[in-house]
Amino acid sequence: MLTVENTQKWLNNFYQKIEEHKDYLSELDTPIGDGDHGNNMMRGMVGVKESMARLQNPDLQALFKAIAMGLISKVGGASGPLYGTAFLEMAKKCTETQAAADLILVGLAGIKKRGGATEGDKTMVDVWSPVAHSSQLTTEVIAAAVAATKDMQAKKGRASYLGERSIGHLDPGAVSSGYLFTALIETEGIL
Amino acid sequence: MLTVENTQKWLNNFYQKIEEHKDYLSELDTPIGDGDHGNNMMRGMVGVKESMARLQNPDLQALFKAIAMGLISKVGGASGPLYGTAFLEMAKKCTETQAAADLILVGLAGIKKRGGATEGDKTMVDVWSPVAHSSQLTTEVIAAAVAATKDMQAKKGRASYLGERSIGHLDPGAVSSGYLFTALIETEGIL
Amino acid sequence: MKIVKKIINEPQNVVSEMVDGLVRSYPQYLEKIPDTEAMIRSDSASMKGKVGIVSGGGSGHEPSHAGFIGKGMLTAAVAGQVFTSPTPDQIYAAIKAADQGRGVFLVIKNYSGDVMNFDMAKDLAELDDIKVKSIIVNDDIAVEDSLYTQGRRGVAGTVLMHKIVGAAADQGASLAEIETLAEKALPHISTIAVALSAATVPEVGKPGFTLADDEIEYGVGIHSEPGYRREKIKTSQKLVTELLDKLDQNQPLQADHQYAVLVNGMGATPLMEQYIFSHDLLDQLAAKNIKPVFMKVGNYMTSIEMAGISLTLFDLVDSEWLKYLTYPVETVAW
Amino acid sequence: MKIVKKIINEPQNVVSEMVDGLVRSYPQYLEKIPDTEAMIRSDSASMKGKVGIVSGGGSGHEPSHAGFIGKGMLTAAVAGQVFTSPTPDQIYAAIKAADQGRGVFLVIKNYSGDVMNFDMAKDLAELDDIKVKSIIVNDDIAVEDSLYTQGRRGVAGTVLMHKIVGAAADQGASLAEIETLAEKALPHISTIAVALSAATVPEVGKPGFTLADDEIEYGVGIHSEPGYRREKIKTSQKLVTELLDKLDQNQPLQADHQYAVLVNGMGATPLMEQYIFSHDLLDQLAAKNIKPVFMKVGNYMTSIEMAGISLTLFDLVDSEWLKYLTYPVETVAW
Ligand SMILES: Nc1ncnc2c1ncn2[C@@H]1O[C@H](COP(=O)(O)OP(=O)(O)O)[C@@H](O)[C@H]1O
Ligand SMILES: Nc1ncnc2c1ncn2[C@@H]1O[C@H](COP(=O)(O)OP(=O)(O)O)[C@@H](O)[C@H]1O
Ligand SMILES: [Mg+2]
Ligand SMILES: [Mg+2]
Ligand SMILES: [Mg+2]
Ligand SMILES: [Mg+2]
Repeated sequence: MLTVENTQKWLNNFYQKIEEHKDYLSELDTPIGDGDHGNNMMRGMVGVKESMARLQNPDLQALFKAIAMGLISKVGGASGPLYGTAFLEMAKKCTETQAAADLILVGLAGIKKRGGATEGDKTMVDVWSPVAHSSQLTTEVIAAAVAATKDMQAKKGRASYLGERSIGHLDPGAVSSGYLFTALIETEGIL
Repeated sequence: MLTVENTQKWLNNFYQKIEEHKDYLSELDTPIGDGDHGNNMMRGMVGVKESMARLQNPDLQALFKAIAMGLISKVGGASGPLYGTAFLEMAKKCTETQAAADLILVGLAGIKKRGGATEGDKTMVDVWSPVAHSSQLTTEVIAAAVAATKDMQAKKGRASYLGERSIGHLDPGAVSSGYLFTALIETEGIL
Repeated sequence: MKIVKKIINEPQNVVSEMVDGLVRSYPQYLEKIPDTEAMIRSDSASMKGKVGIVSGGGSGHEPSHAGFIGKGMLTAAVAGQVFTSPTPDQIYAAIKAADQGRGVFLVIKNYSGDVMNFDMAKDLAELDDIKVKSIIVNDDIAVEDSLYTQGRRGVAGTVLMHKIVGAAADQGASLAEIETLAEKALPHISTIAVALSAATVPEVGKPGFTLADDEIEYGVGIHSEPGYRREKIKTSQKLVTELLDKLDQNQPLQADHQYAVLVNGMGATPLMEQYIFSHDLLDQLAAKNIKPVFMKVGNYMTSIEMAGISLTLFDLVDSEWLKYLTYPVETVAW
Repeated sequence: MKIVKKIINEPQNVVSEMVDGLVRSYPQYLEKIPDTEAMIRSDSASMKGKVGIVSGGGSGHEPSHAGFIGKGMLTAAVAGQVFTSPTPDQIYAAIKAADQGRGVFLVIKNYSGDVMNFDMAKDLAELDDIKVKSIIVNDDIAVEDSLYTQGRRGVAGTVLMHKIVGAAADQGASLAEIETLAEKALPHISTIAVALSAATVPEVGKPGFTLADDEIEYGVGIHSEPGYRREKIKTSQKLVTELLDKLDQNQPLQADHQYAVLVNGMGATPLMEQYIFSHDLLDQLAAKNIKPVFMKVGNYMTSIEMAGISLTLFDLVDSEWLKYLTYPVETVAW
């Protein structure tokens, strides 16, 4: 069950993972993208932190909205509107249900609508979708989903320009999404 | 005594020396100039060759004029108008005297007038002048004149921008002038 | 991290300092929209009653896009981080400032980031009852077009799109007319590029790819996206042949058509090389009985300090388009 | 020889192919003078009754000088080999073509080659009874000026000289008036540069000098002439401070004076860096209470693909000069 407190912890944990793996994410984005995914996510998470810090006694909806706006107004890259839309959808839904599984599901729907990608297109959807549909979220589920993007051919995003040459590389947005859900698992009391 | 025939031989010999030392001359021009003296002289000597080839039974004046125009219209760098003016002055004088010493002297005067340099300014003048004033032209005279430019500080031409840092380098125009006079010595019947 | 050999201060400040330097150097053309990295024409009086034209995208493509702000071309432009789309709030601010009641037309380059961020901005503007239409420019023929992918990238041809819609807007065209013009022209604008070296994003500090001392790459994008083939460096003549062939395969060149040509330097390629390339291009077009009716050579859509050239052909099937191309403008960079 | 990574054909043909590419790309502005590498305005009718302005010099400085041919600026320009003065016969052809009976004014950069070749051309023209006057631009303050040396070099400030004499000529000024204007303005134009990398002359095939990966050089010329100091790369702010100090030492900056500013990219420096430099420059000038009344930022007097920037200050002690600077022109590159 998501609360204001554990959601903040989750995002702070995600922030740390992004900070730690910033260069790795940009490196992943180099052969099949434009080499900035780590920088984009770092800028976005700094935005999220600032945006969360400005809140005074927020409810869960206000918190999700702040997270979304932090990402949307700081990233710019494809990942910004996508992560941002996911959290916006969670903001809309969280007055109705605070179950992580439900919120991830609406987040996934938002990403798919915003970006037009579907499963197998070698995008972050390929992590969000297995995670949203897993009966129990484990690090193995995440790791398998992330790893599976390696053999896919990209159909959306910059990597799609490469056609078959996109095969053989992990999708950077899938890897960062993996960190998001690992951070979720690591946050006590959410799942 | 200069004749049409030995002047042609002299210039052909000079052409070969320029061709052979083109890269060296440009290298000399690199630390204290703009690295093109070899290329400039090569372009000029190709011009001289073409211009001489167009002549039909020329007299000595026509030949000197053709040499001058070949240099003037092809080089562009400082060396073009300077060598060109020297040969133009020889063209003017050669109806009066065909003695090498006399002609070199009017050539020198032309260079000094065109470029405003005087002895000790670290230019081609520092080879033309000792050569023009030597009682007997030998390879030693030439070599000593060329070598003496090394310790001079440039007062004219691009090298002058360097001030004291121009000291310690041979002057490229002095070196190419050295080839001109070495070619002269090597041409039978002139001196 | 290796020192980046660039004339900059803190890498994270390049965009804000650049925008500031640009607007303060050219106050007669543009000014900053407060609290954004968006810029708008400073001659606001002459914008009255006209459709606003807004473009933008990642920074690093200077003089695009802000260099084309001014009478007859863009009303406003938004500068994202280097090689990164601007964010919806900034684009929205530009749309709002550009709207004069007749609506705003967006010129967007086809990258998923740009498309999504401009889309979100459009949603925001429509909530304010601002009419917004847009064109997604996708002129880069190096990338296979397909319904199942992101499709082609938007590159240098975008500048020609700016020019024609800007001219139409200045002449009083309606939003619908501008949309029709853009949609009609779009399929006739095709671009292909070759790179000799890659760009270094200041915050990244190393080049997007590396080419050997004698290697070039055909079909690269404007963000160091890889191209379709690597080869040993060729003569300008052979580069022109390769790029023209590629354009011809995409859309057969027609001897009886009128073409506009944009030869675009990618940032570090001297004009000397661009003019030599143009010489060879005009020779080879002449051999196909094609004489361009309009031509521009220079740095218009760059990729920071990438060395390379792109070639854009714009098949002027509608004779009005040439008038839009030659319509006078007042900008920093056209 | 190592392969030169440039978009060229045979190195010895770069100038003729470049000139050809330029004139064929922009026939509305310029055309070639037959059998030369000199170019002249193609709108010859509008030149009638005006003093001709002729400039030129070595190639490799594009868009200088031919990019400034056109109404309101140069009448003709002569392109020498790369970094090498044009020859007298070519300059003479340009003078002859530019003369409309009121004489011709030559703008020459202070290099011994240029000075001597233009001088010889002047002699030839005077034999034809063409009145010729000239100015020798020597704006580069990096070089000590002295009666006993060649004196200062002519660099980017030359473009501002082109602009003002071109505007005066277009407004009907006489040869004597133009000469007076040029002579009055000359001492107020000062330039200083910094290089991050050197240029490679195509026929030479290797750079004129080499700087380490983290080294810069102050005071370089536009032909890879060495400068006055090498240092580790600095922030843009510190570069601006160094260059402004140098200009200030040369001619103390006056808070109550009006200045025109030219920030000039040397060829491979992206506009991004030039705008950032301009941002820092305007900050530091503002701190001295100086607000430029005219500013240009871009590649105007380049050194092939050298990376670097030059800064020119033009102290507008005569208020007419600002009018000349803003006078409208029709050229490829202003
Ligand atoms: N249309 C899309 N739908 C879903 N995810 C996408 C889409 N386009 C891109 N992505 C994701 O975004 C990631 C790239 O993000 P980032 O590098 O930050 O943006 P950009 O591609 O604009 O540089 C990709 O790895 C992919 O996971
Ligand atoms: N004013 C001058 N008087 C005499 N000789 C000069 C003068 N200026 C330059 N030179 C000579 O010209 C040489 C350089 O020639 P070159 O490299 O071909 O021309 P540029 O300096 O124009 O590149 C110098 O080494 C010097 O000997
Ligand atoms: Mg990316
Ligand atoms: Mg030289
Ligand atoms: Mg990106
Ligand atoms: Mg030279």
